[in-house]
Amino acid sequence: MIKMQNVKKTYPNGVQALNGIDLQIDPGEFVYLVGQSGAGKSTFTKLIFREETATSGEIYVSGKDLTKMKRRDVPYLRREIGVVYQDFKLLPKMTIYENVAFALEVVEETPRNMRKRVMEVLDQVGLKNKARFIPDELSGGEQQRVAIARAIANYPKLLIADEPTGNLDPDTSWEIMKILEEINASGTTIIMATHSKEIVNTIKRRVIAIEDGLIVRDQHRGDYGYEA
Amino acid sequence: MIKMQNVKKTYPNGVQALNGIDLQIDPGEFVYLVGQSGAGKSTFTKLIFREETATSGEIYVSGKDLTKMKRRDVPYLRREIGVVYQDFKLLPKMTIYENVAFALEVVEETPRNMRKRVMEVLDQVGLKNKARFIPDELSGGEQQRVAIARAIANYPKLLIADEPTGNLDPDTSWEIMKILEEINASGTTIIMATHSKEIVNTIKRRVIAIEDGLIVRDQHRGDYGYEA
Amino acid sequence: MKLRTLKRHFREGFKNSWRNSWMTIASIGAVTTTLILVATFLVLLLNINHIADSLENDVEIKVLVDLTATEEEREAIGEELESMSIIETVVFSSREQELENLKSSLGEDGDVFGIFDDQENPLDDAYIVKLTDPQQTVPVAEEIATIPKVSEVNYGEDFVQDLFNFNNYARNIGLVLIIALVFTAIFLISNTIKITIFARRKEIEIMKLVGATNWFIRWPFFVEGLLLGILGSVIPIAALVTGYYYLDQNIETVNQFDFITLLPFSPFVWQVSGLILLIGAVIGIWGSVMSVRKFLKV
Amino acid sequence: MKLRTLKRHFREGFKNSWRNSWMTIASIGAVTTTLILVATFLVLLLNINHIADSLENDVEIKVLVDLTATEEEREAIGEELESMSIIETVVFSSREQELENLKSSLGEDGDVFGIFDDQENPLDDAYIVKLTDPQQTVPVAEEIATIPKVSEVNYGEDFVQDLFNFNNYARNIGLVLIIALVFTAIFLISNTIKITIFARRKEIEIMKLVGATNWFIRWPFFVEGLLLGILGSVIPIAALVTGYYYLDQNIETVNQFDFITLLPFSPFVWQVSGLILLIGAVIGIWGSVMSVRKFLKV
Ligand SMILES: Nc1ncnc2c1ncn2[C@@H]1O[C@H](COP(=O)(O)OP(=O)(O)OP(=O)(O)O)[C@@H](O)[C@H]1O
Ligand SMILES: Nc1ncnc2c1ncn2[C@@H]1O[C@H](COP(=O)(O)OP(=O)(O)OP(=O)(O)O)[C@@H](O)[C@H]1O
Ligand SMILES: [Mg+2]
Ligand SMILES: [Mg+2]
Repeated sequence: MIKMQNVKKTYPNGVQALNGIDLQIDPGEFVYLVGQSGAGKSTFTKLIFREETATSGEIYVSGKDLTKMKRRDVPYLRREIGVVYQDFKLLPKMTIYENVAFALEVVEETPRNMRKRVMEVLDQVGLKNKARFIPDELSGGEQQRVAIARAIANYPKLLIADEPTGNLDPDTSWEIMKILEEINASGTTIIMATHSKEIVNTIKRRVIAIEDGLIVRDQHRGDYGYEA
Repeated sequence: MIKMQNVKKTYPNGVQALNGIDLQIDPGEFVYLVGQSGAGKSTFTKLIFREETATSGEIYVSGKDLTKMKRRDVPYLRREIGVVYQDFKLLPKMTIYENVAFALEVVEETPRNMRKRVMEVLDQVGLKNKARFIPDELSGGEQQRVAIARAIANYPKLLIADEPTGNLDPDTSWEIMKILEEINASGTTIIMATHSKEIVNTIKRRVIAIEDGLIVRDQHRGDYGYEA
Repeated sequence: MKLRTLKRHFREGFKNSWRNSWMTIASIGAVTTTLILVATFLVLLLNINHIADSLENDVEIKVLVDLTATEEEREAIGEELESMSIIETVVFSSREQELENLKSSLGEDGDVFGIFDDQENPLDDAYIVKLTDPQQTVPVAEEIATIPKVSEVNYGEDFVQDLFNFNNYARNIGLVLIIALVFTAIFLISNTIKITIFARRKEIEIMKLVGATNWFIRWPFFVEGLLLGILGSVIPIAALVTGYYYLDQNIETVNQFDFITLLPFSPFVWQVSGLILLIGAVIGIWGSVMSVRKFLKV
Repeated sequence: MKLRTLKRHFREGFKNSWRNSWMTIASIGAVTTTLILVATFLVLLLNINHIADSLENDVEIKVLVDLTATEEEREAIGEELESMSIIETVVFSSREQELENLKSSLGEDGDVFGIFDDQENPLDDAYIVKLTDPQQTVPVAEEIATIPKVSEVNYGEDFVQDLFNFNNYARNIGLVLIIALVFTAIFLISNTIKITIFARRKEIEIMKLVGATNWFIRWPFFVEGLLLGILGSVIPIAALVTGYYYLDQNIETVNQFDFITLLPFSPFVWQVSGLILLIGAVIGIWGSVMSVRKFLKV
C-alpha cells in the first residue's frame, strides 16, 4: 500500500521534520503512529496524500510514485484516501451535512446514494441530529467526529487519522475506535497518529514510533512504550 | 472566586447547552471539568470570561456581577483570566513570540519585563527555540503549548484550560500538568476541562462532571468516573 | 462532467453568494458603483460626440459665381457640384437673396444697405453646398475653387477649422477617458473580487485536500462571478434607463440651445445597457475565475 | 495611554500592513485607481470652469451715444459709467473707429462701405464697457439704457445669454459629476478596506478575547488606514504633477484656440495634490476605523 525509501522533509523555514524514513505498510494493516509533540507524525501523514512533498527520497502509495505524480492527478490520489485532520479542516460556511457530502460530490456520486451515505456516517459518529448545524455551532469533540465522518464517507482504501480522539471523552473515543476497527476489518488500511497510551495498549496493533524525524521503533502488536 | 446560580445557556440555534448550573469555586482551587463530548464544558468556561453571555441566572467572577457588566469593562475582566482555548485561537499572522507578547502589551507592560516574561513562559512549555515561527509552522501540540504559554504569561488570578493536553503526548502532558500545579500552588485558581482519565485519576483534585448541561457530580479529590 | 454535477455547480454558486452574503453585497456594491460611473460617462461622451456631429453637419460651403458668368455657365457650375459624390445638397441663392440675407443678419445696422438698389448690388449669385462628410470641407472647398467661373468659395475658414479641431480634441479626450474608465472599472471590480476570494483561500485549500479537481472548484466561482456581474448591473441599468428617459422627456423645456439634441432614447439606451451588462458579467466571471487560480496549487 | 503604547500601535500598524501585504497591495491599488480618477476629473472640470470664466470675461457692453448729444453730454455718460462700481473698464470709441471696425470685421464684404465718407457715416460714438462680474451683464445693460442721451445698448443679447446659460449648465453638471465622483471614491475605497478587514475579523475577535480594549485594537488600524491612504495617494499625485507639467509645457504647441488657457501649474497642482492626499488619508482612516467597529462586539 505504502512504501517509503529514505524520505526526508525539510520545511521552507529550515526545520527538518523527517530525516530519512524507510517503511512499508501493506494493504489492510492498522498502524499506530506515536511520538512526542513535534516528532514529525503529521508531516509523515501529509506526505502520503501529498499535502506536502518530500524534499528527497521515494514514496509509493497504492502503486503510484508520488515524486513523479503530476499536479492534476493529485485529486484522484486523494479520493482514495480518507483523512481526519488534526485541526479538522471543516468548511466553515457549510453545514455538517454539506461538509460530509462534499467528499461524495467530488466523485460525482448520485444524489440518492449521497443522501443515504451521509446520514449513515453521521449516524455512526452520533451526529445525525446535528446535520443542519455549521461547524462553529459544534463543540470541539463534535467537530472532530464530523471530520471522521467525512473521512470514511467515500469508503477509502486508506484512512489516515491524525489524533482522531484528541478532543473526545473516553466513551466516545472507544466508539470511534470500534468504527475504525470495523472499517479495517473490511479491508481498509489505517494509519492513526495518536497520543492515547490507553488505546494503543488496549487495541494492540503495529506501532511505529517516531522521534526527531526518524523511526525509532516498528513493532507488531506493540504498546505505547513511553512511560510517564 | 466564581459563583453561579441557576445559570442557563441556550444558543441562538436553540441548543440548550446549560440547563441550570449552581456552583461555587473558591480562590486557589483546582477544578477538573469532565463530561462527554458536547456536554457543555466549553460553554461553561466561555460564560466565565464572557465570550458568551448566560440566557438566565447569575454569574459572579472575583466579585463582579457578569450579568450587569458593561461591555467596555469586559477587557479588564479578561485580563485577570488566562484562557487556553480548545481551538488555540492563536493570531495566525504573528510569530509565537508576538502571540504571547500580545497578552502583555494589552496591559501596557514595559518592553523589558515583556521580553523577559515571554521568553520565560516559552521556555517553560519548551518552545523557546521556535519563538520566531508563525503558528502555521508548528505542529498541533506545539500550537497548544503556545496557547498555554499565552494564558499564563500575565500571572492570571484565574486560569481556564479547555482540553489543554488533547494534542500532547503523555510526557509533554505531564510537564504541562506540573506547570499548572505550580501555578496553582502560587495561588491561581484553575479550571481545566479534560478528557484525560489518567490525569484526573493521578493528580486528584475537585472533579465536576457535566452531563447534558447539568452538574451530575461534584467531588473533592474525585476521579474521572467514566469507565470504558 | 455529468449534467447533475453542472447543476450542482450552479446551485453551489448561488448558495455561496448567499453564504458569503456580506462579501457578495460588498462586491455587488463595487460593481454597481463602477458601472454607474461607466454608464454616466458613456452617455455623456456619446452625446457630446452626437452634438459635435450635428454642429459639423451645419457647416456649409458658399460658392460665389463670377459676375461675368453667363446663365449657362452658372448652371454648369450647379451641375458640376451636383455630380460630386461627396456633396449632399446644392441650393441656389441669387444675388438679390444674398443681399436680403446680409441685411437681415446685420440687424439694425443692415439698414445702411437700404441705399443700394438692384443694379448697385455688390454681391454675387451663390450656391450653398452641404457635404455628406463635413470633415472633408477644406479639401472639397479647394476642389470647388478650381471650377471655371467660380469667383470665390467661402465656408468661414477660421471658424470651421476651429470647430473641427475642437471637436476632434473633444472626441479624442472623450475616447481616452472612456477607455481609461473602463479599464479602471475592470481593475476595481476584479480587485474587489480578488480580495473576497483571498479571504476564502483556506476553504479552497480544504476542497482541494478533500479531492476536488481544479475545475470542480472553479465552476461555482464562475457562477458566482456571473451572478455578481449581473446583479451589479441591475441598478446601473435601471438608473440609466429611467435617468435617460427623464432627460429625454425634459430636455426641451430646460434646453435653450437648439444645437443640443440628445441621441434618441431607443435604441441608444438599450445598446448602452447591453454593454454595461456585458462588462459586468465578463469582469465578474473573469475576476472570480482568475482569482481562484492562485489558490488551487495545493 | 502611555507613550510607549502609542509607539507600539504605530509599529503594529506598519507591521500589519506588511503582514497582510497582499491585502495592503490590493487596497492601495483601489485607492490609487480611484484617486487618479478623481484627480483627472478635478483637473478637467476646474480647467473647464476656468475657460468658461475667461470666455465670460470677454463679454463687453457697447453703449451707443445719441447723435444729438453734445460733447459735454457725451462725457457725462462716460463719467456716469465710470462711477458705477460694477463696471471695471470704460473705453471710448469714436464713430470713425466704429466704422473701421465694422469694415474690417466684414472682411472683403466690408469694401462696400468704402463708398461712405466721414459725413455719411451712419454709426454712433460708443463706449465699450467691461464688468467686474460678467454674469450681471443683462441687468447692468438695462440700467445703462436709462442714462440720458444713450441711444442704444448692445452686448450681443442672444449670444451672451446663450453663453452664460451654457456655462452655468456646464458648471453645474461638472459640480454634480465631481461630487458624485468623490462619493464614489469614498464608497469604493472604504468598501475595499471593509472587505480586507472583514477577512481579519477572527483576529480581531481573538484580540478582544485576550483582553484588548476597543481602542487598543483600533489604533493600529487607524495607522494602517493612514498608511494606506498616503501610499495610495503617491502615484495619483506623481501622475498629476508630471502630467499637468507636461500639459502646461505643451499646451501652446497643440492648442489652436486662444480662448483655451490652462490654470497655471503652481499653485493649482499643489492645491489639487493636497486635496488628493487629504481625501486618501481621511477615507483610509475612516474606512479602517469604521470597518473594525462591527467586529469589536465580542
Ligand atoms: N508548515 C510547517 N512549516 C514549518 N515547519 C513545520 C510545519 N509544520 C510542522 N513543522 C515543524 O515540523 C516538525 C514536525 O511537525 P509535525 O506536525 O509533523 O509534528 P507532530 O509529530 O504531528 O506533532 P504533534 O503531536 O504535536 O501534532 C515540528 O518541529 C514543527 O515545528
Ligand atoms: N456557538 C454555538 N452555537 C450553537 N450551539 C453551540 C455552540 N457552541 C456549542 N454549541 C452546542 O452546545 C453544546 C455544548 O457544547 P460545548 O462546546 O460546551 O461542549 P463540550 O462539553 O465542550 O464538548 P467537547 O468535549 O466536545 O468540547 C453542544 O451540543 C454544541 O453542539
Ligand atoms: Mg501532529
Ligand atoms: Mg469543548
